[in-house]
Amino acid sequence: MATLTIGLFSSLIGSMNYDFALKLADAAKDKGHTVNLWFSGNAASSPQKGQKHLKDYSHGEKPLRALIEKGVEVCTCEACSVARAVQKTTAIEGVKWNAMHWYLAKAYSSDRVLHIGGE
Amino acid sequence: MATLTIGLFSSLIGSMNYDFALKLADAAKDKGHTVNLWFSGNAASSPQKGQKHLKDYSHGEKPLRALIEKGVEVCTCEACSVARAVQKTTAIEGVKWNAMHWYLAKAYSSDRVLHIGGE
Amino acid sequence: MSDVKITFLVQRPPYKSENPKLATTHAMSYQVVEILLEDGQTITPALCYVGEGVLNCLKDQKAMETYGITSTEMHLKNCLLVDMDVYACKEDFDKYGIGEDRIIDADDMGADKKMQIVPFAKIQELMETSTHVMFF
Amino acid sequence: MSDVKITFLVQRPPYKSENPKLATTHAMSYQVVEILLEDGQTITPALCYVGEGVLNCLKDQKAMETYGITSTEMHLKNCLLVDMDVYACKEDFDKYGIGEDRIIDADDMGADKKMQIVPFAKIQELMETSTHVMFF
Amino acid sequence: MKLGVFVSDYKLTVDTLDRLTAEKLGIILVSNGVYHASIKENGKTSSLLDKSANFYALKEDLETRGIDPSGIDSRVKAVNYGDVVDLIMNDYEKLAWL
Amino acid sequence: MKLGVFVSDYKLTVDTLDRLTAEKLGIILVSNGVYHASIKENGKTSSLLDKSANFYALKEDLETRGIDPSGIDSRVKAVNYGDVVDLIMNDYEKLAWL
Repeated sequence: MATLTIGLFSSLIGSMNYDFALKLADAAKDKGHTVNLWFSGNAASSPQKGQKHLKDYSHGEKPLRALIEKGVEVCTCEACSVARAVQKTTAIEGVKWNAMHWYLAKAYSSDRVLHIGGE
Repeated sequence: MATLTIGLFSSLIGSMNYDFALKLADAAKDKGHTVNLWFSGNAASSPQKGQKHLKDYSHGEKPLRALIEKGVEVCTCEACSVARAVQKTTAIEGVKWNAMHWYLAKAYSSDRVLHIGGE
Repeated sequence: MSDVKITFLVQRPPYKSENPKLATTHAMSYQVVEILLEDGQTITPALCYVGEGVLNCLKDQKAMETYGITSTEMHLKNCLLVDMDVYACKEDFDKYGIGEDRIIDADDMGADKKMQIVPFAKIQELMETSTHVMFF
Repeated sequence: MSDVKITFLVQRPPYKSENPKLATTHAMSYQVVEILLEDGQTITPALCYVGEGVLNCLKDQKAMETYGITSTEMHLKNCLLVDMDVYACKEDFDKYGIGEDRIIDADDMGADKKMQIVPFAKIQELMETSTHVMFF
Repeated sequence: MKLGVFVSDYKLTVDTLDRLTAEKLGIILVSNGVYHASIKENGKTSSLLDKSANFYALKEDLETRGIDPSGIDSRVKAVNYGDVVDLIMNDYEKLAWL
Repeated sequence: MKLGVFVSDYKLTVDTLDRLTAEKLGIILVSNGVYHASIKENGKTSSLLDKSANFYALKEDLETRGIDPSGIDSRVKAVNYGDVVDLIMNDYEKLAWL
């Protein structure tokens, strides 16, 4: 079994890269791999708690909580988040807060890194 | 003097369309025009209060409050906002909450509509 | 009595950004806009698909099954169901080799309206006769 | 002792999206990553600009004066100041007619490093000898 | 129609601007659209500038990107935000954003 | 190198993929990248498929867009999320996203 780190820079709603990253993380975990997930850029607003699940919009909170429950390590870029008014106190529990070197350190010990930085 | 309605669909940080829309609204207001500003899509996460002003990131809260003070009418798409976990109770005061017909009604009575829907 | 026409022009494929979907929901809201207008004031939307935007019009989109979100197809069907005028550019369907059998309709929902497949010249004309245009 | 090389490849112009800037800040963080690693473990970033990405390298960016945000230029200068290897594709500077006089340096800040203007083949080689690549 | 088109990108993925016609066309270069006013590819100026239109480029967006407004293509007029408001209100009736 | 490239868009504004070389190249079509496996422009299949590479397209993203996975170009293999994980772990060492 191997380690995959996914870096995600896309917003919760819009491009569907967010949906992709969460589904890929889930599939990798189901196959027994270790998975890390890094949020930066517009993905850093996604740890905000209390997302209303409307059918017209992609939704991240429930699948993200499920991933954390399964043992996926999830971390958001603190500066990117607070610039978007996401606070630790109102963030989804279990999401780690750190700076960009967290991502690099995870990349160090990962067999594969998928950096989703398009747009 | 005339009326300009701007529809903005871009995120607070990233494309700089947000910065453009706020500066254009300000310039139009300074020239004595009536200005309306509609947030939908990813712009609908921008009314969240408590944005930390870091120099590395575009910042919207302060200029948005200044526009509202000046008499620019600002309204966010409620469904778009709540899907992104922005709640009325933690939103910037003075931003209106309504549905998409608000934008169409403003367009009805506007001399010009600039719909910034790219990306 | 005064009507304002708005052309909603969708130029981009679905799902890559939220905007093509938001074109349908914004156009749809003409249905309820009267509560914010005076008596006799109306808005008439024309929803137009051009360029890669015509890829929004492919039927059998399974976004609900795959990702749990309402498909652009369902939004478009709803537009037809409320008798909105929806146009798509014939030249672009031809360019992409998309035949009529692959294009969305809302027959199963009992809609009378069909998507209107028109030359680009018609869409140009709609822009000219509109008060405002919104490019998505 | 073990080093992991990461190539940060910037292919897009600045300001249109936040990503080209985030390439600089993520690469820069190699400076502090040791606190999360074991003794002797290091990361070596190579920051590379190709295609329209080379437009990030134009000097005199006045983003602070115009929009109140740190310019991509300032981020790039900081990278040079901490002795990071920054590469830009010669073929692309040539394509866009950008001469050396218009390319960012951090001489005013006392940096020893210069941006390294190299053929694409060198950037290809960097990707080949890296453990991971990140495309921005 | 009198149409003002905001071009906000350098590489455009949509071709709508090539297809539509307008009696009076204004092209306002903003964001990365301003590169059209300045960058030559293999010695050639952007083909966008060959269109029959009035061209403007936002000074603030040129300067942000390290481009001197005094050195842009002679067909393009550098304007500030206030000028853009006047163009919108006085010169063009319909507005589009690409 | 063994490089897996995720192509997530139909009209690409970057040309990096055309320039780089890899001993083993995998192109995984996701999001709007899946149109490359299905849409012909003026009767021609996407030139992306002319590259010397192994091609995959994500079933879920085909179906989302109304494209039947059984009808895509014969050079492209339809895969699901689990298959993508295996490709990542077994076939390609470095990964890029366009």
